[in-house]
Amino acid sequence: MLISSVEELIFEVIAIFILIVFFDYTFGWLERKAIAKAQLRHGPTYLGKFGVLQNLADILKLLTKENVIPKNADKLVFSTVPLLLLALFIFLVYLLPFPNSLGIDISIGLLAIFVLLSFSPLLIFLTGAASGNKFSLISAQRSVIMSLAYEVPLILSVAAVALYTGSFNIANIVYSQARIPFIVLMPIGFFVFFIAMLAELERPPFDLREADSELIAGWLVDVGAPYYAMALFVDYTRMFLGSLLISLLFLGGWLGPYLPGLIWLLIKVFVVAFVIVIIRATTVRMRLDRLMRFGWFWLLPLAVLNIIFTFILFVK
Amino acid sequence: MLKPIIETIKALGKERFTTTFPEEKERQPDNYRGLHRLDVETCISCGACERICPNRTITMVDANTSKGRRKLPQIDIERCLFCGLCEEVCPTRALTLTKNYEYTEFDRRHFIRRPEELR
Amino acid sequence: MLTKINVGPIHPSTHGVLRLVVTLDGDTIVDVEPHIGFLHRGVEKLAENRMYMQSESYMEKIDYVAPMAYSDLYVAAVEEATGIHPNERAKYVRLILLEFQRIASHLLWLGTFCNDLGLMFTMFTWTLKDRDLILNLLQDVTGSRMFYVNMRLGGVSIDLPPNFEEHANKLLDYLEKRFKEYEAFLEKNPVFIERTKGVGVLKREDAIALGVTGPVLRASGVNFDVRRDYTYYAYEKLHFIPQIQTKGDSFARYKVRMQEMKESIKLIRSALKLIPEGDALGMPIKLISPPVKEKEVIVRRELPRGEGMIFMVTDKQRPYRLSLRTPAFINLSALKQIAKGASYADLFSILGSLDLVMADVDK
Amino acid sequence: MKINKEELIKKLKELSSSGYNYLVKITAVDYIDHLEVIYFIRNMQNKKEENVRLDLKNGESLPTVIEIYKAADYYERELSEMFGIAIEGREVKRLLLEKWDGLEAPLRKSFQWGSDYKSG
Repeated sequence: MLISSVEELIFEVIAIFILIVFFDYTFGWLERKAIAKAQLRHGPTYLGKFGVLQNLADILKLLTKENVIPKNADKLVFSTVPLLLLALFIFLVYLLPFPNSLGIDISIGLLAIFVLLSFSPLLIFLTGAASGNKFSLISAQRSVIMSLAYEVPLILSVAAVALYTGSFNIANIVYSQARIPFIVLMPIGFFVFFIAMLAELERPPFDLREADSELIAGWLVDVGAPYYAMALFVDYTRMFLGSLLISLLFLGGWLGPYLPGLIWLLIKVFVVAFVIVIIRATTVRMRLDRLMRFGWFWLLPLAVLNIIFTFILFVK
Repeated sequence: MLKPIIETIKALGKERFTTTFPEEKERQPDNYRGLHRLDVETCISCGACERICPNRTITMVDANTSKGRRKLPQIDIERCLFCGLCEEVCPTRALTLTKNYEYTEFDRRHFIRRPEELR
Repeated sequence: MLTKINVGPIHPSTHGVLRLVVTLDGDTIVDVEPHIGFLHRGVEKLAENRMYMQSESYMEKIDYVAPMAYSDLYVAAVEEATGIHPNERAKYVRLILLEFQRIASHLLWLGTFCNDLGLMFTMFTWTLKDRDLILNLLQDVTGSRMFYVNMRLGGVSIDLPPNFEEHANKLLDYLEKRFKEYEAFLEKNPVFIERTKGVGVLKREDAIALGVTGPVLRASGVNFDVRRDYTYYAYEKLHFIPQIQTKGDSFARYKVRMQEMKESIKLIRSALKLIPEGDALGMPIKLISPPVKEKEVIVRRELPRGEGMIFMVTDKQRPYRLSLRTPAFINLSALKQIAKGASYADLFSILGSLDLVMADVDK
Repeated sequence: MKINKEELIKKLKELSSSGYNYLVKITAVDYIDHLEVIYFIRNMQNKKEENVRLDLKNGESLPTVIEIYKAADYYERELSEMFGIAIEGREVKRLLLEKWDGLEAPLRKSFQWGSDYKSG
């Protein structure tokens, strides 16, 4: 759905940005509430009904604080790269198609997204290394090493989807799931993609970069309060991107009976996000060398197997 | 991996154990050891509580009562361990520990409670 | 190239104020140097300047996770010195309360251990809830949630309330059910298994040479438990069995504590059946300490963290010298040996499995 | 058993080779005119315990037993810090209270503390 006029472009930009903010805010609140419920706690209760406004208060608090840049840090890199990271993830959401011909749907969307997505570990590496803190440095190193473990299986599992559809256009991929979603057709591929996506999203059990019990906050140890608020925004936007990708590529996107497309999409996105939150509340953190072993000895063979199956069963 | 996730989902339906503090309060037994209470009438000014206190929480100070001027215990709550030895050693049970445990103040000087304030 | 990292004194996984200077080669630990003493209060010196029964409250603060175990250790030393021994019922009452305290302490350990491994507080709040129920029970008996000060010479300050047995049995049933859930939650989780199995192995000979105690020692396959080998109270009558694991890794240390909690439940159950009727009240606090008969006293107790020992040289009203062997202190000294060669992430698995309470280390 | 300072290493070696392989604690008592150092050691096979005592004049140093018992490491550090006993044969880093140099060892009876608190 190519853009024909300036008004349409502005509408698109604003609409999708509203969508991002809507997801980020509701997800931020839901995650707090869901984890609190799983931990037999109350979670936020005071501000607004069921504490809905708590996150807003937190963001305002963080934004009004002074932005501290440590003495040892490389000031230029340290203060610009996190912004680039945010821009990257927001831009990536714009590359996805939405129902009602929202979104810039280019013909090589899938390719573009995964090429750009592989920049994020590098940006995290830069922030961590530039902050001049040893914990951040370890986190930065972990970030790069981790990306070696999950990046290849991630792309291979997506390759099977592209192979089946014969197109890199995500809208096409969604429409080819009209009868059966890909989760049923290639469960192995879904499994690999989901696990690799967890690592990409820095969610437990793969939150090695943030690793609060080991590295305190990993690459975010030294960032000031406004940047931390921004890092939260990055985290949630990344979450939105991840759950969107999972629902678009494997769960049939906005296709579904009775309800309008956008509602279906949001339902699927929130279900995926909820599952990820439950996993967060359940499991302990993996170790780096184990993740490496897991990535290369389990995920990679599974992804290759998935491609072979897809090729034999559906493409031929 | 599935079983732990089932346990987490089961926990979603369980009852919460935290309380929203100012509205709900924890249940306390009758022998709870909270802040001190002094019965000025029965206190015989023997000073046993001052001598038994391991942390010098209690000092005997002059105070005006209906029976005239005499020595009564003054308590520095900042130093108190709430061990209950003073209550146990008191021969007339004049000094007791109550169920009240909320004692925030804006000024730390207010933590020194005069005998008249110990109700 | 070697990197030095300063872990602590303010760090999420050091449980208080422990500072570790870690030397790393890549991701491998070359050396760990603990710096302690941030919480040193000089309890030994304080006790020298207070009457015998005044110090009990200070002793509890040595280990704020299992305070009653320490007040029992101290009061037992004074009892040994003065020759006022508890009667049969008091022994059972103390045993029941102490075993409840042990479960509470191990539960808190389980929660923090999972936090160290990177679980976002789920296990922590679950175990905290169960610990809360135990604390409520102990509060009903003693009148305080944390620092009980309920041990007196020859007994306890307040006897068990009339409905105690019913409450305790209900709580034990609940806990037994919960332990099954915990085991399903953790042992069925492949990530947990891989983070603990084979991590931080302490061999039997090393464990003895380094002098570690308690669950850490038993996880390395040494069959030693003060409750059996220097038996006290009614442990002999209740057929107490020490829990042994042979692997000596973090998982074995987890397993030993898990089994110990179950063993404690068994002990309390049978103690509640055998407890004699009568009066368990001890000597009330007086301004003058009872006369001391012994010149020197050595008392050992199995605390939740390991073997605690008091060596006391007595004087008339107050101890001349009180020497404490705190278990976490000596377990910490083994950290250097265990952590050498492990990866940085495993340092916290090891540190967590040692069950350190910094107040206990620093005295 | 009471022994001389010179016999300590020999005696402990003898005991440790005869099965007393577990060091429970090293502690000291300040008797003002002299110090008594006590080694609590245990046989892990039959759970028997032995304590080896020796008297130490004020200012006298103590030989290290770290070759015989690895566990002695922390206890010796504690002794040297809390009682001011110098340990021969090893460098003792300050362990508990790292900035107390120059002051009297805190567990000696001559240690003056801030207040004149006396109970009872």
